[in-house]
Amino acid sequence: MTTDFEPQIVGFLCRWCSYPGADLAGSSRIIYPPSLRVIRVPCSGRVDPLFVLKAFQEGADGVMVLGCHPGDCHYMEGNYHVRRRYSLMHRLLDYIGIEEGRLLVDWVSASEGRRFAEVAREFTAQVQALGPWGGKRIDS
Amino acid sequence: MIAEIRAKARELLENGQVRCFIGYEEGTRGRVRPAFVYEPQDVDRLIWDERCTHNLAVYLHQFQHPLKRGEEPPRVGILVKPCDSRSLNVLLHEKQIERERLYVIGLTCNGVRVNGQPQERCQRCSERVPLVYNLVMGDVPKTIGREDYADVARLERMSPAERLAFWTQEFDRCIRCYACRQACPACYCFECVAEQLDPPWMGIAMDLSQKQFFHVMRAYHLAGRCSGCGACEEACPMEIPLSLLNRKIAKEVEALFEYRAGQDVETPPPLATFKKEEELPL
Amino acid sequence: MNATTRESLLAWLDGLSKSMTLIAPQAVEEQICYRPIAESSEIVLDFGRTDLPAKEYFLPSTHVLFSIERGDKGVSIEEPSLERERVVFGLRPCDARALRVLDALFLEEEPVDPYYAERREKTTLIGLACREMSPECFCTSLGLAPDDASDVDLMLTEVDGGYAVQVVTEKGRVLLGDLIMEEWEGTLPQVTGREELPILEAEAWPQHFNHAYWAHLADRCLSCRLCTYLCPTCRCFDVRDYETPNRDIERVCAWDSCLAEGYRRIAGGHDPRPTKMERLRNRFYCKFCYYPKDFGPIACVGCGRCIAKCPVNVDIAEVLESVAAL
Amino acid sequence: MAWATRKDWGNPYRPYLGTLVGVRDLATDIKMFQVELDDAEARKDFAYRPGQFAFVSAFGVGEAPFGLTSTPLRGPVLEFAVNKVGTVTSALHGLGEGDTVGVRGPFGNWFPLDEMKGKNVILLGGGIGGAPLRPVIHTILDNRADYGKLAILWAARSPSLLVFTEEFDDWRAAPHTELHLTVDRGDETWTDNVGLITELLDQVAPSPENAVTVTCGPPIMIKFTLLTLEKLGFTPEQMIVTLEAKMKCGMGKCGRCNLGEKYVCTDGPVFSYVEVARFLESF
Repeated sequence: MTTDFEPQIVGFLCRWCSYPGADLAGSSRIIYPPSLRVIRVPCSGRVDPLFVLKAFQEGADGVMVLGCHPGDCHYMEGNYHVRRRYSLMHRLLDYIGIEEGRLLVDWVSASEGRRFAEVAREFTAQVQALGPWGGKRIDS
Repeated sequence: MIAEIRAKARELLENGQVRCFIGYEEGTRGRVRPAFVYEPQDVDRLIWDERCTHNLAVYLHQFQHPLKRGEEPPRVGILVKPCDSRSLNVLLHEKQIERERLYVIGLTCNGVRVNGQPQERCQRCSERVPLVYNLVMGDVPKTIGREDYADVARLERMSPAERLAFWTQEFDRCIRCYACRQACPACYCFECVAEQLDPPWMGIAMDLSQKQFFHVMRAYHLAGRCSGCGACEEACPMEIPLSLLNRKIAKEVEALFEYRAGQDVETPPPLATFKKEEELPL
Repeated sequence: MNATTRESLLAWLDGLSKSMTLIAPQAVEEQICYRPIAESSEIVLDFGRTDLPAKEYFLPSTHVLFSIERGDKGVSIEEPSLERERVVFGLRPCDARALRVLDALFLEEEPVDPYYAERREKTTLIGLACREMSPECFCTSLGLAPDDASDVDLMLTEVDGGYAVQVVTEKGRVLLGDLIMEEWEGTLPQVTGREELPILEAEAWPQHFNHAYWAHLADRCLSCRLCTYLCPTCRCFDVRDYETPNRDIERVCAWDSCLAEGYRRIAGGHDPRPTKMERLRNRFYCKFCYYPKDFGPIACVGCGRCIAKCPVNVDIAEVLESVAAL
Repeated sequence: MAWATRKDWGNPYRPYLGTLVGVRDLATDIKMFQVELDDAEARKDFAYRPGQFAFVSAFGVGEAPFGLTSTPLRGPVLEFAVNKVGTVTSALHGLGEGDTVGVRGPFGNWFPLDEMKGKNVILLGGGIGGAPLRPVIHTILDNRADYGKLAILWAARSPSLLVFTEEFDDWRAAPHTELHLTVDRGDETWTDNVGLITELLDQVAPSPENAVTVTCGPPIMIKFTLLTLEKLGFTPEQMIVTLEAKMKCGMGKCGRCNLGEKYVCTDGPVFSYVEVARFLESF
């Protein structure tokens, strides 16, 4: 695949765990690809699957929804709902042609700076392999 | 069967148990259409045969408000086939309608026909007796269908690029007339995402990405709520295979959460609840 | 009169599509719609009536009124324009008359709509007479005929061995160019009409405005937009701005429907037509009472598309008969 | 067409570009926008009369119709009173002086100021409904001798929603001019009338003798005001109203603002009660 393709990835990061995790990765100078556009949300449970669909429609090549590990949610059950919503949304998106590899839902705690960079790097490579999606492409 | 339906409807209207009886009547050009009978002497307009495909539960929303100001919301009689009864269960489960204001006549069903063609969804249908009713009519059909989601599987076997091409071509034909949404009993939002200005989810343009967003959004919003009644597909003027979308959701909801829409009014809906220890493929 | 064969007709159309955008009926899944054509083999010649009217090419479902560039020297407005001339082939007389109905509002009423005017002016219409009336058609009740050639530039009528060609306007004659034709003496086939529907004239409609019939009719209406989007003479539109990916702004004009819930709701919530009965009634009054009073022609051409596709059988022919009998 | 004050339309969907030369608060959630059209030619073309309206564009969101609250003879600056209720109005409220807006028009017919000459004029403004009446007041004050007594009845839901409060003193000071204020709900500083405009109308009880009334406000207010005027002996010819409706073009094309076969944008927005009574639909 063209390696010079710089994927645009939208990341919904929950402010209690994955956002501080990303901060930690930054402050401890861990390198991870710049393809991520971060949107801070109060909880991964706040991420309406329509946000993901809208992100793809507006031209994202990949979307990440990162929350606290199940059981650690600051609001107790946000990520439990995320599991249900996105296990379903994943299959629906794949069914209409947005490949499964373009959506990642994962858990990163505030102390896992290294793991965040790892997740970001892996997912960027995965999206890079899939090539550009660019929602508007569906129009051309 | 039609004689008993008419007799019961006349009785309900005469003793004032219902203000209006919703059924089917002969339309023009050999077509059948929903009928609204307010007077006992008009019950003879009611008919019942294989052409009665419409899901009448969609009309219950308009009877939630009093017909005249100051009156009680009207009590209504309604005919339901098994798939319509599932829609009714969804509406009852979501507290949209009070059960005691409905007199439900359930009709066993051997499958309906559109323009004389038997419907695939009926050949696959395993519930031939309605799930909710005050009174049930008709003998239980022997032939029971089996749900195998073959049509959905055919699409799943395609590659993502092929599926994208398939849906792009289908959504391209959509003219955003919203007949699918308006015919669907589960779509009763006061202001649909498609028309919301704040946040502006969608624009007014008739371009492909807007139409794709609308149909995928609507399919997702039917998770655990679509009773598979086929009203959307039969209303679509552009003959877009919408049930392929909704049945994929129904199949996944059943596989992931063992939940089928409209079975009862107690089991918590799949996306409104969770099990802490459940493992779900993300 | 002259006639041409099917082969030379298609060859001629291929020639046209080199310099103009050729729009003709094409099979799309199981439906027939007017679509831009790459080569004439894609054109469908034997069909009853297209599923969608040709309205899309004169009042597009979406078009940009202008775009606003916010440069450093402030704001500038750019208006788009049609690059290529176009030819619409296979237009049925009812769709052609529908354009004449829309002309009464968009061209003959001040101010002229420049977008519609440009599309009308840069398009040549080639009609194709109907062989017989589809079940839902009632164009003869509107003073139209299945072989009426008055609203097109060129009229083709299927005859044995090919198509009779009638030149109707100068614009059509110019387009003929090198179409191979030869003399043809035969008489055009007669299309059997249908007994006419009783249509009240505009002044007689107001008296039935508050009749209970409308509430009875609207009970089953789903309040969707299907009949207005399929209708060749419905012309309501919505206008809004949207930002393009490169941060310019486009003022987009798109179809709208008077049946849509909230069509008349103003910010703050007041809605003069809150119920679907009022909205459905307005559709029939607009066509048979308001439009004729305000702009002249009846805004219906009897194409029957709304009859064929309404999910709950709100049948305009039945409505006309019922209203006439009120 | 009644509104043919402008001859050459060119592209009637294309707004003139204008710059906001003044933005100030009139009342809670209501701002006064003063727009000067950039192009001199446009300023000349934009000859309007009191009662007409124009579409103001908040580029990026859309455009919406607003009654012109400025008076043509008092200068080239166009003034609009904008109540923040929807997407376009909220976008406008986000703009400041120096920003660019679009103005399209003028549309609609206008107040029959010539026929009103020599008569007593009664103006009934409900909330922001006072905006289209302001140019009538200014025209009368500028040509005071041409008109009889002027009674201004100004109402609002609460004192903070009364518009043009800073001009009340000029209006009171003008010869043969009375200003009556009322609010649905007063507050601790409010000393004037409390109650609906219809109650104020009964109290003021202007004489229908050689008089004409102009009413503008929320639809419910117009309906009841007209009933009260009828009770006070005013004939339909003496009752002028200016209506609002959802509009998308302003020139009868988009099919959006019809009341029966009348279009609010081209046959109105100014109607006499004679016409309103014959509308098939209520506004």
